[in-house]
Amino acid sequence: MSTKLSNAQIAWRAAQDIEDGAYVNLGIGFPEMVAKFQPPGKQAIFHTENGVLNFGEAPVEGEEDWDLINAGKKAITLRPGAAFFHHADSFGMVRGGHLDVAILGTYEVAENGDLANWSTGPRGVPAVGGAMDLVHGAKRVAVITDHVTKDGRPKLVKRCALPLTGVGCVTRVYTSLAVLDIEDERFVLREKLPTMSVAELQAVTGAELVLPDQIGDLVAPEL
Amino acid sequence: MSTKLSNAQIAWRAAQDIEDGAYVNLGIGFPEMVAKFQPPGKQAIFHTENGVLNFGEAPVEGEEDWDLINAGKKAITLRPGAAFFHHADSFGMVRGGHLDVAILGTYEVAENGDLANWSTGPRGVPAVGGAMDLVHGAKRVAVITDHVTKDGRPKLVKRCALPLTGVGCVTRVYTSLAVLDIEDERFVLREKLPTMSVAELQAVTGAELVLPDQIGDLVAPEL
Amino acid sequence: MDKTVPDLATAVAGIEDGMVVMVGGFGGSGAPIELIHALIDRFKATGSPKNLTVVNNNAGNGRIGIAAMIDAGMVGKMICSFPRSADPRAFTEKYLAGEIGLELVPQGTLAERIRAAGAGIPAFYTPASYGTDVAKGKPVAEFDGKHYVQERWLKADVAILKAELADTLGNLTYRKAARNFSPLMAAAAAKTIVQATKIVQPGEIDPEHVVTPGIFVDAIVEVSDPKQEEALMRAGVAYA
Amino acid sequence: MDKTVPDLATAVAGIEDGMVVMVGGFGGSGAPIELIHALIDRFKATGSPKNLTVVNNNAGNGRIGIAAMIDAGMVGKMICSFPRSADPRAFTEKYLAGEIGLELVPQGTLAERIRAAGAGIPAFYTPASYGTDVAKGKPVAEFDGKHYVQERWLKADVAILKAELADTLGNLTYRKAARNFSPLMAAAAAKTIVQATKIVQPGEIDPEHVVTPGIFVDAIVEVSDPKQEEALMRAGVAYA
Repeated sequence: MSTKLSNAQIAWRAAQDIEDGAYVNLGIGFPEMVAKFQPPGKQAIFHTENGVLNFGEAPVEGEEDWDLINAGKKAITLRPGAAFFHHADSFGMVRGGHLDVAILGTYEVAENGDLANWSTGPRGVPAVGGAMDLVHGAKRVAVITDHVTKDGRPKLVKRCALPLTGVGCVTRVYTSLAVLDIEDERFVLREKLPTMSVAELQAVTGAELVLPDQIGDLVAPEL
Repeated sequence: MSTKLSNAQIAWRAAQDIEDGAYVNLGIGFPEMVAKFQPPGKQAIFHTENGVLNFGEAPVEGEEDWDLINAGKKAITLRPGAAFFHHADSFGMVRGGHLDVAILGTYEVAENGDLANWSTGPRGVPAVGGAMDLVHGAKRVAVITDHVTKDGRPKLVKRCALPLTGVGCVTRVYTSLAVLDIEDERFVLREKLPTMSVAELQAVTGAELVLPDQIGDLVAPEL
Repeated sequence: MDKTVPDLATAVAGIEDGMVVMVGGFGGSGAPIELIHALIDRFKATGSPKNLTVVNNNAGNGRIGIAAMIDAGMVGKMICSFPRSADPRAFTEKYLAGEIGLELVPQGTLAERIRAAGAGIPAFYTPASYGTDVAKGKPVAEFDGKHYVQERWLKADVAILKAELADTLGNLTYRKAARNFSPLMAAAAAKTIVQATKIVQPGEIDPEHVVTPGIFVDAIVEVSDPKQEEALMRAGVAYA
Repeated sequence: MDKTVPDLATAVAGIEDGMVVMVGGFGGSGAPIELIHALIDRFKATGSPKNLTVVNNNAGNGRIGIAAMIDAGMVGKMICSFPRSADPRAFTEKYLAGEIGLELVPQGTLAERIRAAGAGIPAFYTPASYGTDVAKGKPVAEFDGKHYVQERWLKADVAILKAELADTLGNLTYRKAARNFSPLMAAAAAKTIVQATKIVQPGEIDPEHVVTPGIFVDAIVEVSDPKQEEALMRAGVAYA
């Protein structure tokens, strides 16, 4: 067994918590992988900010219709029972609390639920897209992320150092090492890799872990 | 010639000022008559608050479809090129300034453009409907009205005594005796019945008339 | 995820005492008569739901629909723009007797408040009602030299609506001007219950023609030959 | 009242220096390429319109469409949510050189500000961006214990849009996800100019299926085989 989950395995784990019939928005990039790992018999309905509900997989290469894309500007297909709508209606769905789950990537997430996933600082061209809306309104805002940065620094922190996307918005975090809920402005450990001790996990986490009586094993299939 | 215009003649006079292709909302009741008197070659497009654009005349009795009604809950028909939309979009058209003309009835209209057409006071069941929205946003808000009440009191006044529908919103008034613009919070006389002197008109008007160099004759066909 | 329910009684089973209930329709156009009457049946059988706050443009007509709810004594308050109709007796009697509450809202403001609730906009500014009695006590603000009234979103616990087509995922179309407030209410209510003239399979409504996407809909019941309120009223029908 | 105009040059003739121009589309989906290129042609021939403020979700891609407008030097400022794309060179170069302005707006706020302009709502509150750098300097307020940012409507002098069908009165449909911002922009602009793949007679679009009612549209030009921006970009096309 690996010492950490791959991105695909993190996405798989997040997918297991999505209920049948849930309305789900997956952030651009890594979170889009979640769609591939829905458990059998559970069929989520996917929303994309640019005005499509109930889209399916990418079309075969060469079969793209570039008027039918997702928020990441990738070509998509429709499932039966899809709907088109304009951008104000689409973000009404987001802000209005109609989505059951939004799953986003992140640079940092803080124990108070603050999220920083849109800007790594003042250099370059700033671009926010739909992130600042998506963090509000979904009944559950989950983050999927490696537990630490490429150079080993914690991504789960006491307070975000990078520019915020939203304040107190994240409710659950799926990482390469653990699953945590954010409750009362603290990280509550729900699952961890069975090969790792709590002390080891705490050492790579930038805020104190709350330890409930029961902590599950984080186990994902080889993918 | 009669000593005053009939309601039909007032409506006819108001209709003469509607441009070809204008988007027009006609208030419930008396203003609905305006639609009948469009000049040849000028075709307005009528809007009703409950979500229809480009409706036509009432259907033949017995042919009504009661899902196809106007704001006064009368059965209507569609013209080619009609559209349905929901109430928020419909009032977006109103408030957003997309209508060229709204023509409303009134209890009182004041020289400062204030309109009172929704309530005759605190007794009974109050009901406002779309009036408080319709007075805002149309490029031109016109009132059609008898010049005086049934018991002879002026309906054109210095300040409204009845509860207001909107503040400073009326731009033109068509009455049974005259046509007036409201400019700089004054009634400017544009046309009057040729049989009536300015002094006679002033005597039945509750605010001072501004008299430009040219005052036209208010003449309507027998209807 | 099939949202259809077997019958009207099941559809309205979750509506509880004291709830805010949005009812689709403008006059008789779009009024979900069968859902309303199923709710009256439940009240008559069980005494519940009572003390409802009902949101609708009007306040009932004749002796059917919302008027019959009022007559039955289920309604504590109306939120509407125009509590008059051809035959407004039901509301008028109770209102003048002080037995029913009224929040009067200009029609465009009513529509926009409901729309705001569905879209997660807690407050907005409108020119409508500025300077009038209806705006008394509301915050005002000036933008670009013009005055506006601040209005709040209007949410509901439940919406009961009439659609033309529904697929089993809850995507809806409406019939002509019966659309009116219903797409707004579908989004503004915590639970949206729809009677549809025909329920079809996903894919049978063109995605370009969906008016209310299924995300806003919780329960659908087929009423294949729905009654039209205005037609009932003109025929002198009383539901009692 | 036929709103059709004979050609693209006529359609864009009224766009003047310094105007705020909304451009439909989200990435390449819905981008009115032929109208944009007609505007570039006019600028190259006459030096006008210049110093435009362009409103779009993005800030151009490759060497076509809005990117080609930026390269041509017609754009003084972008108002957008995501000024990045597969190939954002045109904007990036000018932005880093301080030669073009940027107002960065969260995507849902951008949509709602445009919608508010069309609907006569001068300001509204949204949770988006509260507590972030993007909200700095904006009024905030608390409603029901939660914090919100006040945002203003966003109007334009002109909108240039791509539709699928248009009738001669200006009623529009769109194609798939190419709908995106266009119905909002149609209502928010003082003048709305549309390229439609097909122009039909009034009555040929079902009133139930109209997405943008003609009241929001001023001029329509038929472009029967419109180019798709993403396809052009992937083919490496440059408009110069």
